[in-house]
Amino acid sequence: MNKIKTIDEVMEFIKDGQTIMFGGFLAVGTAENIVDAIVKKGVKDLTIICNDTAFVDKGVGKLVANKQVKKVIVSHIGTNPETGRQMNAGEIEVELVPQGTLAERIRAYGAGLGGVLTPTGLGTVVEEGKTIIEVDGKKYLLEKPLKADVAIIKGSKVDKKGNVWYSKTTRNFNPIMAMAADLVIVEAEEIVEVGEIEPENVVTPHILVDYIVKGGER
Amino acid sequence: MNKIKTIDEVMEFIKDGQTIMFGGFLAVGTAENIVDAIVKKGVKDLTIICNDTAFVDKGVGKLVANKQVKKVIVSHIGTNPETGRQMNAGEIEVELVPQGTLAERIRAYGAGLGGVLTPTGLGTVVEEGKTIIEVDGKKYLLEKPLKADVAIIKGSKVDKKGNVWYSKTTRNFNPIMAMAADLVIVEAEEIVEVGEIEPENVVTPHILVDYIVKGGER
Amino acid sequence: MIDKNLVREIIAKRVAKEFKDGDVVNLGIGLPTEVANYIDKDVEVILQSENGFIGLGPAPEEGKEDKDLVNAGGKYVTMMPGGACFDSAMSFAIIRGGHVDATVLGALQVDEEGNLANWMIPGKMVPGMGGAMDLVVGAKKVIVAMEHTAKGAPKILKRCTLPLTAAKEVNLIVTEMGVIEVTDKGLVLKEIAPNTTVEEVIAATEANLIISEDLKVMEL
Amino acid sequence: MIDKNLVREIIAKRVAKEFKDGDVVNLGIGLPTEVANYIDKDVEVILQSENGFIGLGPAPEEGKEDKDLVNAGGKYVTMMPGGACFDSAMSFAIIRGGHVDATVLGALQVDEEGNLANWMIPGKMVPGMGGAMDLVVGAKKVIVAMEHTAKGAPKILKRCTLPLTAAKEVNLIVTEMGVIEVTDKGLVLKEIAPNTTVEEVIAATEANLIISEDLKVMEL
Repeated sequence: MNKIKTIDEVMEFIKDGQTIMFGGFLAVGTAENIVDAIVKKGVKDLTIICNDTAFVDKGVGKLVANKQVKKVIVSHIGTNPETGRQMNAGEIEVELVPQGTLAERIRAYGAGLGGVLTPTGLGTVVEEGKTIIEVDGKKYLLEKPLKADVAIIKGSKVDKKGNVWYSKTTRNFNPIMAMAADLVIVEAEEIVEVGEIEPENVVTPHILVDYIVKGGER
Repeated sequence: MNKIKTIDEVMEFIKDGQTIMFGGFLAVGTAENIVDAIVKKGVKDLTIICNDTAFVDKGVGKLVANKQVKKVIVSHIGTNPETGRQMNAGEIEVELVPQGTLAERIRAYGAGLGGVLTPTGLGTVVEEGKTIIEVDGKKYLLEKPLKADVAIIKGSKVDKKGNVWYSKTTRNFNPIMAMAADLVIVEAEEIVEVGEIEPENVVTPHILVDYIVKGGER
Repeated sequence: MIDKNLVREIIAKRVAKEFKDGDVVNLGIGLPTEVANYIDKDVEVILQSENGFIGLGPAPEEGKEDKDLVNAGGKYVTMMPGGACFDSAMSFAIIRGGHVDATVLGALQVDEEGNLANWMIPGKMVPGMGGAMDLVVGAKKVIVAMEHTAKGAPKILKRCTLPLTAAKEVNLIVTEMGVIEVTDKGLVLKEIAPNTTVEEVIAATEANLIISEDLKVMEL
Repeated sequence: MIDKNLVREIIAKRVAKEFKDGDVVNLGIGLPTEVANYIDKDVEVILQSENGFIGLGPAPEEGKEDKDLVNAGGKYVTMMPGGACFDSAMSFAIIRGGHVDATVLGALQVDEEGNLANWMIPGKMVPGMGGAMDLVVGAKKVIVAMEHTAKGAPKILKRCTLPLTAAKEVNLIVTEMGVIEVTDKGLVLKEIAPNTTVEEVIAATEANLIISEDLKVMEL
């Protein structure tokens, strides 16, 4: 099974109206080359799940700026004024989720769990419309799993089978997103031979990855 | 802060009646030298949380055989006939938990979550006495977090700050248990200098480890 | 009566044909483990071991055992190139999250609803469920691989009488007598072993069997 | 009126004294980040960065930036020896699970119950809560580090009027005027800045202040 594709080849899987997860924290650890290809392809009405909407000219912020996004599910939009502008103009829907809750909701789907019971957000607007569950006298919010049609991951080293290793703070949401989507595409900064990443040091096992694209450094 | 202690020094933290988590899967990844020291110390009425009760002469099975255990919370006791004998004789309490649920319950405590919603065990004896929660039309068991007074971890390489790296299948429950106890003691097969484990390859970050004991290979 | 070893070989061989290239499979202890010996060489199946890795390989040569590398039965094994290790939470996230294509397990009893009992006999054998409950709930396809009867008594029942491992999760039952699919309408006999008659299968089965209109002979 | 930079320095210096050797601390963006500059050299504090590592070090020299190593504000940073990286789920497991000894954050408003508002002003500023809600709920000790007033208006209120970040989680408020502890009985003024009077602090605070019988002068 050869998982290595060109960016053009994987673009066939990206379609109007999809929900797409993107790894990255303020664009660090985001697959920039794939983002650029999606901008070029011009698909519309995307729902984007990411930590944040990054910057107007960086990371998933480019998709927002190019008006390809109908909804974002993120913990922060403050660094991309275009998200705020579109939100105030009623052009984009913004679901703000506490960062730790966002991570657990994604993990919950990937792990086959029915949801997460978290104390985060209790007594705040985050609890609006949600079920509160009491466990041994303590209250928790029930937060539901999050899934996507496609997860777009950025790996620092990816072996030819699809095992992924992430450099420093590029890891962030990438590993959990690789478990929570129907299709997982990884952009590899470097593609290495099988065996170059020690089994113990693999962070995302290859069985979670469908396609590998060579990205290169940016 | 020097975390390195002798086995005798850490024995002062092990007391009658404690709940202790032990990493290990059929004793692979169990801190055998610390188990031996606990057998020697002879503390009683322990509650042991582990994947299984291993063997009569290996892993936490030695504590069962030595009658130091009043309760085990495990997924399997089949390899240690002494656990079954004591259970049938009413000498030990056995709480059987599906392995994935056991892992998530431990993780939930360590992650500050109120519990886990899992489909595992629905329609079986496992659901007895538990709350069933429906999320978007699907049913899940609410399984509660598990914590311990002490977690006893086995690391293959541990640096002098307490960062831990696990060889192959020795990892199992060790990393999640390191997050779910008031006190965490790691038995190091090898103690290495700070920096020898790459930051990306650390599995258990040093902030979770209280004490390091040199174990040696067995 | 055919030889026990041959029975096991028939079952393992037939189960091995269920997999396609790239499938991630978890094989239970015992007979299911033997399935690995019969997988077609052109088909790369990645074996998941719930104690914490993918890329489970065959037993090592004597003297080459690695004390840190065992399967979920505690036996020394090897790791295939490209294998990857993880902790128990991740291992069962992979299992429960539907990232395992198939699990193969033995059974004490299976029934018409696809209920499975394979983890305890009250008052007699209480080893614990280990990872079985999660595997049966989480794997995309649950294949029961077992002898059709136990000491002559049927194991494929109308309703399981032993405590369940999971409710309504079994998809396929492979025995030395045939291949039975669990459907909404009940159990469908899809394949039958060579030199076996439908009547013999029915006689050895307590559950109602729907005989497939397209009944085939088991390919081995 | 004292200089803005001096105000920030006073606050950061005082907060830095809260930590003991081995503490794991998460510092918010802005003023809280400056606390790191004043931690006693004999005290090793391990900084957690919620984007995924422990061992946050100072900014790199110009030209030595590593594109893969940033803090939660997206700024280039360094990693101390013995640092460790993890994913966002683990990062917030560490935070929510109580493995962080203290978090230091700025505030728009704090109140008598220890409620904190620091993430939005409806109709004006909606950047998102980022990791703040988890940090405030999860850290063992929540320290608000902020200027005592905003353009002369009190920020320490009877009740927060802005949307909360978390309810009843704040433990300590450090401003340029003093140190206030949140207790079951209300806000207790424990320390007061040199050259400041209790009356001045009360005048700049909307909330009721209980004056500690053991009121001390802020050590800087």
